[in-house]
This record gives sequence, C-alpha cells and structure tokens, in this order.
Amino acid sequence: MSAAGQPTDPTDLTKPLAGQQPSSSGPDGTAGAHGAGSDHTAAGAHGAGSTKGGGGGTGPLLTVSNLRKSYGDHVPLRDISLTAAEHECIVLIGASGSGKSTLLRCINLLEVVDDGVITLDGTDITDPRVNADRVRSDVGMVFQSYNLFPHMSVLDNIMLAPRKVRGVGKATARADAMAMLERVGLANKAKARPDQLSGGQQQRVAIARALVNKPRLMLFDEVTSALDPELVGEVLALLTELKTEGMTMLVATHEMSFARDVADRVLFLADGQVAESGPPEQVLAAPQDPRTQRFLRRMLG
Amino acid sequence: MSAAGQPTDPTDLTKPLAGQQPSSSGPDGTAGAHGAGSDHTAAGAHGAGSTKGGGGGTGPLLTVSNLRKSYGDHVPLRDISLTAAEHECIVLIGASGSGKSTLLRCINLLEVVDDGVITLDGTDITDPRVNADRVRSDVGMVFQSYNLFPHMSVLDNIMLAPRKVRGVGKATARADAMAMLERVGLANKAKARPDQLSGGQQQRVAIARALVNKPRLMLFDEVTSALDPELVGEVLALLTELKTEGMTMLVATHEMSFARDVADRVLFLADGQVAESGPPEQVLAAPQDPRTQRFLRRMLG
Amino acid sequence: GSSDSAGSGGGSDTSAATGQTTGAPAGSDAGSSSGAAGSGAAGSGAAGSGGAALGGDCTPDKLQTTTPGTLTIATSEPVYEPWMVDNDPTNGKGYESAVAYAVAEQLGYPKDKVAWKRVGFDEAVARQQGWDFDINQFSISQDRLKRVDMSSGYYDVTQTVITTKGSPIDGATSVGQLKDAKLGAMIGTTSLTALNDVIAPNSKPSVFKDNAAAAQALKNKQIDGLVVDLPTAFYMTSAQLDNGAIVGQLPGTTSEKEQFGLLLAKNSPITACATKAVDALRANGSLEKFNAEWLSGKDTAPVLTK
Amino acid sequence: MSTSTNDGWSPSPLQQQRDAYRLGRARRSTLIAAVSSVVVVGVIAVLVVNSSGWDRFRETFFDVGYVFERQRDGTVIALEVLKGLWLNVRIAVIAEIAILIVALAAALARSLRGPVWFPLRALAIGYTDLFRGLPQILVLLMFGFGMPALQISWLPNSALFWGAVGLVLSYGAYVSEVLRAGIESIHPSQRAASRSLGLTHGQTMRYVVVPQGVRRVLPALLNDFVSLLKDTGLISVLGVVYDAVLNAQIATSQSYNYTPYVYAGLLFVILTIPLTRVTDWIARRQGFHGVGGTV
Amino acid sequence: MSTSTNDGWSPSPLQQQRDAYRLGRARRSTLIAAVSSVVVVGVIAVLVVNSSGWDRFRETFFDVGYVFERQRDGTVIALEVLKGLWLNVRIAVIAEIAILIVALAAALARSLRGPVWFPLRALAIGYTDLFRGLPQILVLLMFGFGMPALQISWLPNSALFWGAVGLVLSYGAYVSEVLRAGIESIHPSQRAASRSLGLTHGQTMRYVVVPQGVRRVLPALLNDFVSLLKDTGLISVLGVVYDAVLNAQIATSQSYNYTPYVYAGLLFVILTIPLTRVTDWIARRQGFHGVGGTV
Ligand SMILES: Nc1ncnc2c1ncn2[C@@H]1O[C@H](COP(=O)(O)OP(=O)(O)OP(=O)(O)O)[C@@H](O)[C@H]1O
Ligand SMILES: Nc1ncnc2c1ncn2[C@@H]1O[C@H](COP(=O)(O)OP(=O)(O)OP(=O)(O)O)[C@@H](O)[C@H]1O
Ligand SMILES: [Mg+2]
Ligand SMILES: [Mg+2]
Repeated sequence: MSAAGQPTDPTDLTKPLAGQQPSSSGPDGTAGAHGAGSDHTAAGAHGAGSTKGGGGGTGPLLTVSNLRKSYGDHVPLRDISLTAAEHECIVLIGASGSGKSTLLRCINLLEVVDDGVITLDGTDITDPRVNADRVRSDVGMVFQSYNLFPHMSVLDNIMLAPRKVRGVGKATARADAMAMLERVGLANKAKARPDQLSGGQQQRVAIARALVNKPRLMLFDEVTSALDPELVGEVLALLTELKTEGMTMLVATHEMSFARDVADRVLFLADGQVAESGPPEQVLAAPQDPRTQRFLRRMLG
Repeated sequence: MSAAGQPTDPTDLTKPLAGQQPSSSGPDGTAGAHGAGSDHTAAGAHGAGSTKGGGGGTGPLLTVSNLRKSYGDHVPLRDISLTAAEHECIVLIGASGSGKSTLLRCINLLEVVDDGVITLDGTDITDPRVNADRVRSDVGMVFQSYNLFPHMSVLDNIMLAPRKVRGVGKATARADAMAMLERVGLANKAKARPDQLSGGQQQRVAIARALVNKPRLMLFDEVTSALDPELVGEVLALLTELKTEGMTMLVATHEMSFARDVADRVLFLADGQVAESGPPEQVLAAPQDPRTQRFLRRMLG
Repeated sequence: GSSDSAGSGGGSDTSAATGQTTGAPAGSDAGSSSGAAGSGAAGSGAAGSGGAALGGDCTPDKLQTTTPGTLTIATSEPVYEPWMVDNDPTNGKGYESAVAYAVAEQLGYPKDKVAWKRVGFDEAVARQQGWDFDINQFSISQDRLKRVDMSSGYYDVTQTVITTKGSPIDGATSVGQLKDAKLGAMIGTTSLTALNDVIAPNSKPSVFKDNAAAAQALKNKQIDGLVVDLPTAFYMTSAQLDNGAIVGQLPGTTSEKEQFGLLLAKNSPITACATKAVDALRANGSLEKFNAEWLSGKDTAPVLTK
Repeated sequence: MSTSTNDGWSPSPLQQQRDAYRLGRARRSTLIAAVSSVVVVGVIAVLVVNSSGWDRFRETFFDVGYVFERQRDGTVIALEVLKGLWLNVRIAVIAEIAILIVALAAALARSLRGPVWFPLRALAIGYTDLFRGLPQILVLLMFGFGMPALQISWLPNSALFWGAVGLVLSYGAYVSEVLRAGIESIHPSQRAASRSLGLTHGQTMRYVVVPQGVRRVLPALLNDFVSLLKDTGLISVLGVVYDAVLNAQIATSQSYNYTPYVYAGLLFVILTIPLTRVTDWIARRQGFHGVGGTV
Repeated sequence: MSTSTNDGWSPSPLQQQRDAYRLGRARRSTLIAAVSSVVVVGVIAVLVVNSSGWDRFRETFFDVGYVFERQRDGTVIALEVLKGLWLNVRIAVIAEIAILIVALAAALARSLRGPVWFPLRALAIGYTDLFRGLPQILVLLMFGFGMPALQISWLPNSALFWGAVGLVLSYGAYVSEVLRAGIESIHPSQRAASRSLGLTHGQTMRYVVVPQGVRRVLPALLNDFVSLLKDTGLISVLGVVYDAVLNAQIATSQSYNYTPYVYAGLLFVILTIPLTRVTDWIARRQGFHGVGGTV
C-alpha cells in the first residue's frame, strides 16, 4: 500500500502494511532518514489484525516516522516509528518514564515534536500549517486521571466539544451525548457531577466524552492506573468492546493481561525507541530484546 | 496462654493462641459480649506462624475485641475482633471501603472508637485515660500516600520522632536514622528532599521513619497502591524482610501474591466484620464465605 | 527634623509676594494693620454690607462665572466653627459665610444668586474647576500663588497656642517655654509653618488632618499644646475643650503678616474683582463688623515673648 | 453516633463508662476555657470601665443618644451615615464589575506563554506592578486630579468617575493577581483534556480554565470585595462624596464627638460579617475540612 | 533543545523548514503585538501631551525641580519623603512581627476542633470578624484616640504606639485568615502521619503543619506585607507619623504642587516591585508552572 494516505477503499484488506512511506512526509521526503527504529513500524500488524477481527484497513490510519521529542536535555522520544492500520489496536508498554505518555501526547498534538513526521489518514499533522484543533477533534484521548471537567455535569462534559467545536445544535448534542452515556452504561448519571462518580464511572464518562466526537483514532493513556483494583475490569471491558467494534486504538497500559488478550500488536518502548514490536504472543511470551525480558520479568514476577 | 499481656518469655513457643481473653479488657469485663466476630480472632494463627517462621510469641501482642467505629450513619466497622501474636504477620483484605484503613487507624488511635476494646501488650489502649501519644510511638504506621514531611530532608523526617517524642540526643538520633536508612538501602539519600525520590524510595523512607521508633507493632495501609507497578517489588521485598526478622505486622493490601507468600493469616473484611480468616492457603485458595469468593474472583480476574 | 534655621528669610518673601500679586500692596498692608489696630472700634457700623456694589467690570453680566448669572462659592466639607456655623455655609452665620455673601453682594449677586459647592481641600487646589472662588481659611503665600490665584486678605491671622488647664505649658509666657512641649498643628495651614519657624520645638510637631482629631489629642494629653488661628483657638477653648486655655499668640517674625484670602483658579477672570470686593469690605468696615459679630472681636490673647 | 438505632447497636457498659469519663473531661476543659475567656474579657472590661477616663471615653465614643437624636439641622446622624453606607455599597458594586473585567484581561494576558506574547505580557506585568505598588491614595490623586487637569474635552471631568477609575485600576491589579493564581492553579491536565477535544485556546480558557479558576479563588475575591467596600470612602479625597465615613466625619466636626465613627464602623461590620461568613463557607466547601479528624 | 550535540541529533531538513516557518510566524505575531502595544501607548501619550492642560499638568505633577530643590526652610522634599519612606519601612517591619504573632495565635485558635475549644474559637472568630469588617481608619481612630482617652496610667499614651496596635490588630485579622487557609490546606494525612509517630497535637502543629502551611501562603503573606507597608502611612491621621505620604502632603500644602506625591508613589513602586517579583517567584516555584505547556 506504501503511498497511501488519502482515504482509500476501506474494504481493501489485501495490501500489506509494511514499508509505508508517508505521502506527505514533507516537501523533501527526508522524514524517513533516521531509520534506526523503522524496522518496527508495522511488524506483524496485518496478521494480528485478521486474527483478532479488527485491523482490516486499507492503509495505515496513523504513521509515526522518526519522531523525536525532548524536554531540555532530556529526550524521552529519540527515534520512534510506528504505524496503525485502521481498526488496529496497538498496546504500548514500557517502563515508567519510557515515553508512552509523551508519544500519545505528540500524536494528539499536545506537544510540538522536535523532528519526524506523524500522519493521520495521509495528512502530515506535524506540519505547522495544519489546524491542530481540527486534528485533535479527530483523535480522541483518554487520560490516566480522567480529567473530567469538575464544574460541569457529566452530560455537559460530553456535550461541550460537539457544541463548541463542531457547532452541533443543543438538542442534537444532548441526544448524542445521552446515546453515548447509554453506550457506556451511565445514562442514569447524566446529571451527576464528576466527583459524585466512582473512578471507574468517571473513566467511562471520559471515554464517552472522547467517543462522542466520532474520532478516527483513540489514544488511551494508562486509563486504569488510577483505579481501585476492583474497578479496573469495567473500564477494560469497555476498551475491549470498542476494539471489537473496530475502533483504531493506541493503548498505553501496565495491564499485561489486556495486552495479551486484546492487542493486535504490542510495542515495547525503551530508551526513546520502539525496542520490540509484534503480536502479543510474541512480545509478551517470547521477547527478544533483553530490556523487554527484564521489564516483563519485573511486571509479571 | 489466654491471660497473657505482660511481656513474658519470648522463647515460649508452645502455648496455643486460641481463646484469648484480654487481661485488661475493661473494668467490667464486658468487652467480649458482642461475640459475633470473635470466632475469627485467632483461627489458624499458630500453625501459620510456625510454618512461616514468624509468630511465635507468648500471647497476643494485639487484641481487638468487638470493635465498632462509625462516621455518622455510616458504620465501616460494626463488630471486629482479632488478635495478633508477637512476630505474626496478618494481612487484611477486603473490597474498597470495607474498613481496612479505618481498622488500622483505630488501632493506631488515630480514631476514637465507638465501642469495643483494643489491647496492646495487655494494656487497654482504648481507655480514655491512656496517653495516646505514647501508644502511637509504640505502633508504627505506614500509609498508602507515604506522607513524608515534604519540608524536611529525608534524614530530618526520620529524626523528628526520636528527637521530639523520645528526646534522643541529636547525635544518637542521627546515627539511628542513618542506620535505619542503611537498612532500607537509602543511606545515600539522607540529604534529599522527599519529592526528589521515586515513589518506592519515599515509601521505604516512610517505613524507616516508623521503624526508627522501634515499634512493637507495624501497621501497613496499602503501602504499594500508589506505586508504579515496577516499584511495588522493592517495597514488598522490604516488608517480607521485616516479617522474616520477626516484626509483628498488620498489612492491608490488594497484593494477593504478597498475602499468599508472606502472611501468617489472612483476614477478609466485609460488612464491618471479619467475614473470613485463616492461613492464606485456606482463605485465598478455598474461601468459604461467598463474599470472599466473589471478591477474589474479581481481584484475580 | 532639621528644618528650622532658614525660617525668617522665608517669612519676608511671603509677605512681599502677597502684596505684589494681589495688585494692591498699599491697600492690603494698610488694611491688615488697620484691621488689627482698630479692633476696638468693631461694630461701629461704618458700612453694613448692604448695597455697596462695586460696579464697573465687576458686575454679574461682565463676570465670567462658572455658571453665568450665579456666583458659585466653594468651601470644604465639613466646615468648622467659628468660620461657619452648623456646617452650613448658606445660613450666613460665621465669619467666612458672612464674608462670602458680602463679597457676592459687592460683585452684584444677591443672596439667591449665590450657589455653594462643597469641595475638599485637595480638590480645590488641584482641580480648580466648577466654582468661582473658595473660602476656607486659605493662607496667602508666594509658593501657592504659583499654582492658584488669591484675593487680597480678608482676615489677618494670628497664630495662637492653646492647651488644657494644668498642662506643662499652661501659663507659659515665652516662646522659649514651649520648646520642650509636644505641640501639634493642622496640616495645610500655616499654623504648622509658624510652629516650626517661631517655636522650633525640640520634638517634631504632630500634624492633624482635622480639628476634631487635634482637639481629641489635646484632650487625651497626647500633645501639650496646639497651634491654631486665633478664632479657632477661642472656639476650641471655649466650646470644645472642657478646660481649654489659651497660652498666647505667637509673636510674628518682623514683617510677616499672614492673611486668609479667597482662593481662585489660576488666571481666573474674577481674581481682580474679588480683590476689589475684599478691599472694599475692609475699607467700609464690614470685615471688622463680621469679626466682632462672629469672632467676638477679641483678638486679644497675650502675645508670647520671644 | 447520633442514633443507636440503625443497626440496633447500643453502647456497651464499658463504652458508657468511657463516654461518661470523656464527657466529664470535656465539660471540665470547656469550663476552663470558658472561664478563662470570660476572665480575660472581664478583666479588660473592668479595667476600662474603672479607668479615670471612662466617663469621658464613653461620652466621646459611645454617646448613643447623639447618633440617634434629631440634630439642629433636622437630620439624624444614624440615618445620614446609613445613607452614606448605601452609597459605598453602590460604588463598590459598580466598581467591582469593572474591576473583574480589567483584572481578567490582565490575568489572561499574563497567563499567555511563549515569546510571541511578550509585548502583551509586558504591558500586563507593568500594569499590575505599578498599581499594586502605589499607595491607593496616590492613585486616586493622580487620576482624580491629573486626568481632569489635562482638559481633554471628550473625557469626563467628574471626581466620582475618576475616583472610581482609580479604584478600579488599583484593585484591578490586585484582583488580576488573584485571578491569575486561580487560573494557574488549574492543573495543566484540564487544559490538555480540553485541547484534546479540539477546543481552541480561547474556548479552553472560556469554558474550562477560567470558570474553575474563578471558583477556586472565590474566597479571595470576596475578601477583596470587602476591602473595596471599605475603600470606596477614599474617593472623598477627590471631591465630596457623602459616604458613610464622611458623614460620620461631618457629624464629628460639629461636636468633636467620635460616636458617629464608631457607629459607622459598626455598620460596616454588620455588612461585612455575612460576607466573610459566605467566604468562609465557600472556602470550607472547597478545601479540606480543616486539619480536623479526631486527632 | 539548546544543543543538538548530546546524542548527536541535528534537525532534519524538513524540521529545519518547519522551524523556519514557525520562526517567521512567531516573528510576525510578536511584531504585530509589539506594534499594536506601542501604538496604543503612543496614542495615549500623544493625546496627553497635546492636551490643552498638559503644561499645567506637567507643572503640577511632574515639577522635578521642586522636589529636588532646597526649600526655603533648608529642606529638600526628595530627602524628606525618602526619610518618611524609611519610617514606613521600619514601622511595617516591626508591625509585621507583631502581626504574625497575633495572626498565628488567632489562626491556631480557630483551627481547634471540637466543642471543648468553643470559647477560644469564639474569641478568635469574634476578633477576626470585627477587625476584618472595620475600615482601617476607624480602627486607628478608635485605638489612637480611644485608648489614651481612658487615661489608664500604666498604658502608653503615644499615638504612634496605639496606631501601630490598631494596624497590628487590623492586619492580624487578615493575616490570621491567610495563615488559617495555609494551615487548613495541609492535608490531614500529614497530621495523621505526625500523630502516628507519637508527636502531640502541639508538636504536630509546630513541626509539621504550620511550617508547611506558612510556606504555602508565603506569597499571600508577602502581598499583605506590601499592603501593610503602604498602609503604615495611615497612622498619620493620629498626628504623629512623618511618613512618606505625609511629608509629600506637607510639601504639597505649602505650594499646591503635587509632584511630591508622584515622587512618593515612585519610591513606593521602586520598593514594592522587587517584593512582588519575589512573591511571584515563590508562587511559581510552589504551584504549577502556569497553565503552560505547549498547547
Ligand atoms: N513537560 C515535561 N517537562 C519535562 N519533562 C517531561 C515532561 N513531560 C514528561 N517528561 C519526562 O519525560 C519522560 C517520559 O515521560 P512519560 O510520561 O512520557 O513516560 P511514561 O512512559 O508515560 O511513564 P509512566 O508509565 O510513568 O506514565 C519522563 O522522564 C518525564 O519525566
Ligand atoms: N473521616 C471519614 N468520615 C466519613 N467517612 C469515612 C471517613 N473515613 C473513611 N470513611 C468511610 O468509611 C468507609 C471505610 O473506609 P476505609 O478507608 O477504611 O476503607 P478501605 O477498606 O481502606 O478501602 P480502600 O481499599 O479503598 O482503601 C468508606 O466508606 C469511607 O468512605
Ligand atoms: Mg504515562
Ligand atoms: Mg484504605
């Protein structure tokens, strides 16, 4: 599929995903020049996609090429490349501080990258001329700390973006929001304030708030880390459901069982790079990279 | 051993622990009257103690009899009874809100109980005439959120109680504190501020701060819940070590593997009572109470 | 505190300038001396204030007043006895109220063509708008005349020291006996200047923002004495202090003759007429009459020796 | 606690003994505290009342009759001061609205990040620094006398107007710092969440950050409003504004009796106490419930 | 960012293009902001300078010569005002110490929980409510003239002393609320941790809660100190304090020239700006780094 990018026939499941070259990677086509990480970008994606019933897109919905992001002297992302095909669920794992959150924030344009290219549906969204607000409304993101707006009711939280960003009428926005609340099983909490909900319920509202924008891509950043152990299940179940319905997802998590059961592909981040990538059964059960091995030993041990 | 309480020969490992009657349970001896929970108090403790090499005390160091604690209409602890022999490690499990923290806070006299008796070393510490500050300095408590004093260096955190409560001289206090930091592997962080440490390191300092008072009893309240998954190990290792050295411990935790590997006895709290109690192999592997079964199913997933 | 030494030179400057700027040096000086000397003749009824309008350029149709046809007179809020009575300038009671109406009459404004406006001290000197002249015990000085206009003086000020009976300075007869006293004066008045120049006390004087505060400090014995103008001295010691006592008048420095004048906006078109009106009132004995009626005419406190 | 009914629990005899013991101790402590408070207050009162100056003091500061009598000019001081207070309130309310607008603008300008906004930020910083540093009275004098002195024809001339402007700019600088603190206390994650939904910077400020920030500093804002209310009286240096304090001063000037001041003070306290209670209540609802707990 | 050396990275050509594009945009935005700021300020300046009253305004408010000339009485106004400011500073520093003591006592009393402490708490509440509600000037008059009026022989009589007491009590009420907010913002878990180590209530307050609480409200305390500094001049209503503003006022009353006020204002600003900078710096170090980040 290589030079995909423009929306192409979504039924075309045959093209291999490997070797993509982002069509709008930049005026001079040099985006792929720092190739250290590019061998990880699509390994195993196709296979995983078909076995798990998801990821059957035509080309990568998302490509990240040679991404670099630093804070001062500290470079959490040195050279990251990856692709996500439509309907694919990619799980990011890695030690604390390995840059999972940073990567997701870069994809959502919450950070200005130092170098490299991110394309969404073929468009270079790291181009400074791109309207970042438009891009963000196409990408849903859910945070570890829910980040619901505490001064608004649950319903208003969900209606805010449709009303203000997409200019949807009040009645429609309300109907959409209620439908979405129904979807996450919290229709009866519409009028509640976020702080009247349990952590698990809050996180489900946060997911509903992101979904109501009908995003092409969902980013989940350790969405269960702040939850009481008993409440983790309800949120992971919702994620699993989304995956089943074909949502394209990037999930940073420490929940190895989720990675094992739901991911199409698992990427292990270390030293600012994708140190290992592949279907969960390979990365989690038979890791190649010694850093992955050490990490998994600590996590599962 | 029943009416123990006074420090007796620590080498006496033969006396059974069951059927204790706290020697100083109250002027009128009615403390044991609401017996609903008392059948759990010492079940299996002796056996567990001997197999795990800990709990071989002469009598219960701690007894809790028919403890009740309410907040307004809400009664998290309805009728709790338990005993902990010296060197015993008891793990408290239970759903969120089941009152584990409340129980530990009651034992540390951070809450005034509504009814019931707690004895430490035979003394009724719920007696209002007791000097609560003295009791607290004999009982160490470590919290989920570390609660280090952020305006003091690590060393000053540890030296505070010896200096101000026990009136230890500065040089001695410093030496003790340094020894304790050595003990938890953080001697090189003595001058650091708490916020310069990782969560795991902070928690180890908190443990050192409690241990430097040479407490008879240590209370641990979900000391790993706030930690990044990778840092949980270092703290649990420290707890295990303490147990091995014979510290008497009450540990509230969601870490089932710790309960399984280290506990002499596991107590399951539900509906304000000790719903089930026994050695871990029994409570965790073959729970009797349907509530325990449900809880464990959710937790172990 | 270091400000005493150069005082006397300053004093003479002031009076010279006063004369020049009012444009009526002779009248002003002569008037003041006659006013002081002739107090015994007060009430001889020379003029009454009635009827004697100036005419000429000083008539309502020629004067460019703020509100044409009306003379707007400003004074502060509150005003104190004996200069005005009951905090009401319109009742014609009190020396300044009487003078103001008499000046208006000289300019051809009957009582019902006089409007009063209450303005603060700072407002009067800083804004200089919205009224034609302000009467509020403004002392004439050269420094002030750089910023404002003033008429010739309508009252000759004598600074007087008052105290309470039994205080350390009760019964003092010379300025020297006041040097160690704790003294006070009102800010914005020349009493403060006089206090510093003439007495040059050893401790810095207290400075008050209104008469009530000064009186209170005196009652509380927080100060031993207060320097005020003579009429105020009489009013305070008789009406407001239970056991007030006048110590005596401060001796003037050589040619220093302090006067109150009407305050006008800088370059006001009315200044010349106002001066003429005041001079006329002095000439026809009205000022003396008012003095006798409202200030008891008793400017007769003993003068302290130097 | 209140009921022993819900779950049929009733205190054991031991607990009853403890409760009785605690009650006794508590009563004794309360008694001690109460007695010592009363003693302290009482001793002061006795000292004051038996002082040689008490009669004169009472006449000067607590001459109730004077305040409520009809004066010679037909007015009643109590009423005049009350009318003045109503003026203070009206000025304060109108000024507060302007203050909030000015302050929010300055706070938003100062919250901008990045070198692009340097000029705006510099303006806002200059404004807040200058007006926080200047004594209020000087600001009032500068505006109240300075602006009209310029005689710019289309600018208003009124002392009240310029006095209000002076107050607004002074308080605006303070309040902008309060608002800025509120805005900056909102965790950046709220902003990230809003931006990630596609809201622009402006929308994020408008709908997410500012509403929360304002709520968080509401107690401080209310405190500043109380101060403003008390400071509206300062305008009378610019022109005669018959506020409560000036009316009290007028009454005092006639009699050298300070009771009108005391009365004005009382009115202010009566007005501000409910405001401070509301403030406290809001603060409590937002923060922790004190260092409380039972230890 | 600063170096591309550490790990041998240097921007790709694409990135260089982006950086150049962004730099261009940023430059343009800054230029627009700068130009518009300059234009606004410039227009105001031109309007003022060309107004018909400008010359008189300048003479009245910006007569630099007048402030620095030796006056007839041998003084130089600039020096007198400066001396006055030094007095403001000394009074403020001494008063601040007393304020902190009073305020801490009131804050600790109000932070006590439980019915036992009701009397103490009631005293503290009464105190703060009363003194926060009263206009400062009334408090000064009441203390400055009221207490000496009692003529209690062993009490000092000095207006300066009682004025300072009035300021201390007024500010003490405010500052106690600030301290209380600080103390109550310390999470109860800190208290629990301290008590569980065996420290008494008093020790916990002394070593754990108060130090953290004070630190947390340091910016607010510094702000209040700046206000105090400016308000020390109020004592001059009692007649005794030759502070900067009074010295300016005396000079102005001699000449009706307002430049001394402007000069005094300038001195205050010069003094307070560093203080507010320190305040900001502390606030920033403690809180979030603004709503910042890159979005
Ligand atoms: N705004 C920032 N300024 C400076 N450094 C930052 C910033 N955000 C993140 N970092 C640093 O970047 C590194 C990567 O952080 P990131 O949050 O992406 O890691 P992570 O993989 O999400 O870790 P975790 O599992 O703990 O969430 C960390 O060392 C972090 O301290
Ligand atoms: N100070 C308090 N006031 C009122 N209710 C309280 C208070 N402290 C705890 N509770 C309530 O008591 C119940 C027991 O709380 P506790 O913290 O002991 O549970 P837990 O077993 O420790 O739960 P978790 O696993 O979440 O820590 C909860 O419902 C809680 O809301
Ligand atoms: Mg993260
Ligand atoms: Mg808990």
